Amino acid sequence: MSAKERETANVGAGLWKGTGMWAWMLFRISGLILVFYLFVHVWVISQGRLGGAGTMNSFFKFFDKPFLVFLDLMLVSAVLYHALNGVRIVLMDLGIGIRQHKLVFWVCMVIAALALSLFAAKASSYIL
Amino acid sequence: MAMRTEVLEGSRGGMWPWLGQRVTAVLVLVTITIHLVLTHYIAIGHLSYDNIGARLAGGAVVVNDVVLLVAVVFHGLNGLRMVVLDWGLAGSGGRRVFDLVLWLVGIAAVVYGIWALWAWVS
Amino acid sequence: MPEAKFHIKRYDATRDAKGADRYDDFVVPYETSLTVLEGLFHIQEHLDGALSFRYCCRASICGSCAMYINGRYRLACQTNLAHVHADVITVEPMPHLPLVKDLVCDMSDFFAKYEYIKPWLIRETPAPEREILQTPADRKKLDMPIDCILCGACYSSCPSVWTEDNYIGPAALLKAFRFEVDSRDEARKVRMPSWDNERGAYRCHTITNCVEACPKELNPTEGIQWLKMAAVRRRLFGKAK
Amino acid sequence: MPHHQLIVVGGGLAGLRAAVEARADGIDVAILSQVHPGRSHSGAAQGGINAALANHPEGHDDTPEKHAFDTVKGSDYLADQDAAIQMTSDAPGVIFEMDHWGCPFSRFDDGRIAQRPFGGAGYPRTCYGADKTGHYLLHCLVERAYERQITMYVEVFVTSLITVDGACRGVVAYDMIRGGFEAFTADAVIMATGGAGRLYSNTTNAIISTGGGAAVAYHAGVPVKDMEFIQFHPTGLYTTNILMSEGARGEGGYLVNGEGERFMARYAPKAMELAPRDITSRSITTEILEGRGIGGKDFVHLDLRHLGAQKILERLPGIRDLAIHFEGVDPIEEPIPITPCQHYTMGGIDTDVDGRTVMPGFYAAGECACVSVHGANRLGGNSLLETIVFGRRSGAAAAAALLGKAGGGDVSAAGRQAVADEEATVAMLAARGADGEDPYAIRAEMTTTMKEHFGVFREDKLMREGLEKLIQLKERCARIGLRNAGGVFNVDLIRTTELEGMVDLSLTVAHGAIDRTESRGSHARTDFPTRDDERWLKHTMAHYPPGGGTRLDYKPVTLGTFEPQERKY
Ligand SMILES: Cc1cc2nc3c(=O)[nH]c(=O)nc-3n(C[C@H](O)[C@H](O)[C@H](O)COP(=O)(O)OP(=O)(O)OC[C@H]3O[C@@H](n4cnc5c(N)ncnc54)[C@H](O)[C@@H]3O)c2cc1C
Ligand code: HEM
Ligand code: SF4
Ligand code: F3S
Ligand code: FES
Repeated sequence: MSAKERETANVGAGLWKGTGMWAWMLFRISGLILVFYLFVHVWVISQGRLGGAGTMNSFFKFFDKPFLVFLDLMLVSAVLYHALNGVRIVLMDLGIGIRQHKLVFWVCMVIAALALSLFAAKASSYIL
Repeated sequence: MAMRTEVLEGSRGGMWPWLGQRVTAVLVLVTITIHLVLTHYIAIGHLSYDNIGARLAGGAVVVNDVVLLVAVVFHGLNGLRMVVLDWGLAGSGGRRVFDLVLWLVGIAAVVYGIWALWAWVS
Repeated sequence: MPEAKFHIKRYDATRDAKGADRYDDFVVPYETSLTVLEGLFHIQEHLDGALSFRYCCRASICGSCAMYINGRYRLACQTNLAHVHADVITVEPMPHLPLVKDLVCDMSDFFAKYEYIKPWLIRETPAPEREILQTPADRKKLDMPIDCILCGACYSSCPSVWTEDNYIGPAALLKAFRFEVDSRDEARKVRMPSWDNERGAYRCHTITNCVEACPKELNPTEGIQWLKMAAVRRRLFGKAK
Repeated sequence: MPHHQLIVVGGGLAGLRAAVEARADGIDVAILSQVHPGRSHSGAAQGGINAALANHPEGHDDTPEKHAFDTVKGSDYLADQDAAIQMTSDAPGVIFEMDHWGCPFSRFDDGRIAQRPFGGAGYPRTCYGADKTGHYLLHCLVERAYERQITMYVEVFVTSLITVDGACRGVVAYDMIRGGFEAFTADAVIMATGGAGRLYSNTTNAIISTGGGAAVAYHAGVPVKDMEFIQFHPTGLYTTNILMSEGARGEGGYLVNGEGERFMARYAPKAMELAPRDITSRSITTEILEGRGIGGKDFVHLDLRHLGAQKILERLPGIRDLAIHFEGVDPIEEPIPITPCQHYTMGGIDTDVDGRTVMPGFYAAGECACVSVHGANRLGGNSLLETIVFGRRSGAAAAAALLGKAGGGDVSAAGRQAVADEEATVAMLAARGADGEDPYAIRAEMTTTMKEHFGVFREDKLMREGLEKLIQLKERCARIGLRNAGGVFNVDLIRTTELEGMVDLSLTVAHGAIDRTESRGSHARTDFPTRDDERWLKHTMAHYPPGGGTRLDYKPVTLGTFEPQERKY
């Protein structure tokens, strides 16, 4: 018997209001973006070996536009979000803060925001 | 009541990938912080072939980046595997193949990555 | 007399196509207070006898009447109009479960999974003549999981269940925890395979919808996390509990 | 057509315990239940289960004999003494067994099962799991039933027995998930369908506690016993009648009237709030009738505040939740408005100590049965015990009778016939449809009649008026219309078809009560205020004569150990 054969109600409804639900969705998306980036990143770095200093530097030149710096920041925020939410999850795995997980989430997000603003300040000082 | 328990039997994996994900998560957390601070914070906008070489000359940074590479490849691909499993895309038939492909991709990525880094080290 | 407006999702396989969205509206008069379950009975008795829903204890202990009421998992019997801050009471069956009729979901998979984790005390040593001694501190560890009424709300709310039919789900895992943590249980090897796999505890991504959904305010996540750590303790350090 | 050696109807404590026992003896047993066994009404029991374990510091010299004495005295000497002794001597064993099976009883510091004082008991001997004892016991037995791989047909509603040559050979049931009637044949049947609280509009019982099983047996010719003895629990929530466990008073709760006085001092100066239920319910009702309810209204207060938050949270967390959710009152801060409510049917299918009835192959256990351990008034904590003790005994007796005996032959023809009969009945009801009598109107009138005319205090004239109404309702039952026939999960079908049985049981209560011209236990007559052992130390047996009506006769009470004396607390 497959559960999927019969009618089910309100598919898609559920607890979209729950912090945990959103946190998890964003976590998953950020993780997948990072996996994609990881491969791009390795490929970019390998240009150094493949094409030598010239190719590599032309890549960096290409990246040196404000928009791409902005993309870089987006990347950093994805890492920060994923990392700090990841910290929350590892803490929960260790049995820490399961009942206070929402609080822990927001504390982590504040830390992530602080770290991100450091990077952003640095990046803007560079662009401006 | 119709019982479906036989469908549940014989599932593999479990704790080790799960634990691996946590351990690599912690490793990545440490190494990526170093990596990010060095590249995206201190050196943002000043990246160049030589600049990278200068940092990597330290040796410790090479170790950091290699650990990061290994850990993040495992972590990322295992994460990908979890997502794919959740959406049921790797049903029992394709599972072995899927896992094998991930291992191959992972090993290839690590080897390729280290090979690429060696542009600066050597 | 004050009146309550009900907006109820209907489903009848002999009448509705799959995915059909049929809602019926009813007006229920009441005196001073009204629970959703009382409202459903009023409708069934006086307005539409064909309405189907589960009921039994009407005192929030049997777990029959879990439903999706104004966008929240609730026990119909425990939900008073005063708890629902809305002009219209929208009553729907629990999401993501196969339907039997109207507000009645098919719970057979839910119970099959419950059975799968061997939800009974397992002992190897012969039973003593009197009770098996258990300290109040050890007994306290059971306080949370034994209050589960198997209503299925957590199961219905868990995204890991939505995406994977074979995930055994928060309620069954909570039961596994309830026995693994019991000082009297000795099923170290027998029960563990049922939850220590990727369709068991590790399929839980600590999303915590189950905690939000549980009408008894239990915390399945806590139990599941305990299980994961118990597996690590057993494999890596050889500890039984 | 499914066939099993033994069919147990009802997945409450009694049914589960019977099935688990028979299964251990290697019998092919199936449970049929209207709700998943884990949802049975037993789960609502709160306070605890009695057994002379002598774990309590103040009860170390407690014995099963003393427990038996309390039970018999509590019953106002109407209990069969051999049955009471059987139950109390089995008690410690079955409790330890439940512990071995994992039931999470609360514990004393030394690790032993905790016990608390309960009404009418000379010693604190009520074992408990916080205030959710029934829930824990029930889930424990559900777990055991799964372990023993007992077949469970869940959400099937039994409507009649299949009898062949006077012996019970199975049941016919409406399968709610599949839709439609089905015969389940067997070599023996155990009925364990619980109480009939829903005969009353003010009851603590579950909505499915309609006495269905007892009515099915009664219609099939098995007599029901002592039906006039209806227990009223002193403390049901005022608006919803949901139970506030006796444990609340066991832990030290006070009953307080509108004048702020602990009025129990007037009625049971020694036992105070822990007097037996019949006495406490009457005391509260008297207070209310004499205008000393809270604000002159028809309720009094159960005050727990002096126990303190910690004790309430630890020992009575469920009570607190119920009071908050259903009455909007937090017992830590406010007293709880309560009123006496119908709570327990002492009477039921007449059985011996092994669950046997007059019909071969047909057994009964639990609240639907009357072994006669509760007599005219049940003590708190004794009925959970009854379900497990006599569930176990009937399971064992049925298994012993079945073991080594060849099956009773093929009865599928009788099964098919029984299903056809049932379908014909439903078709007839459905043909009347909305033109027939409204079953819900009849139900509402019946339950209020029972509440008003056969309540805590009874009196000849009042009861005769009530009987008159019931007889009229019974006539209207013959014209009931069913507005929704067939289909899956047809609530209308269930609630309509069970109605006639409910009215018939109400009639047994009414007749038994009118004829019994004495006051005994829960049966309190203002016109006959004293007990009359001379004429009434006997069980009322109600028979359902073919063609309708109610025929009463009487059966002696088994005495022999404890001499009847006046009940004082
Ligand atoms: C609120 C409350 C609190 C209580 N607290 C205590 C206490 O603290 N201590 C104590 O000793 N006693 C207590 N009691 C009494 C005790 O709980 C019951 O007497 C006992 O649980 C009855 O158990 P049972 O197995 O006979 O029936 P139930 O548990 O009522 O089970 C009946 C079963 O029969 C099934 N059934 C019914 N009709 C049909 C049908 N037609 N077809 C198929 N299946 C059917 C139902 O699905 C159910 O599974 C309490 C009772 C109430 C109402
Ligand atoms: C920076 C530190 C990081 C931490 C602390 C961390 C932590 C975690 C944890 C704990 C999980 C497991 C979640 C679960 O089991 O449900 C996880 C999943 C995942 N991680 Fe990371 N991670 C980090 C970095 C990364 C990086 C750099 C990548 C990209 C390569 C990545 C990709 C993923 C993916 C794809 C998943 C699966 C997502 C899911 O199942 O929802 N993570 N991470
Ligand atoms: S954990 Fe809560 S939501 Fe889940 S089945 Fe148990 S009581 Fe229901
Ligand atoms: S919602 Fe599901 S994923 Fe885990 S924490 Fe609860 S079981
Ligand atoms: S009817 Fe039992 S929980 Fe609502």
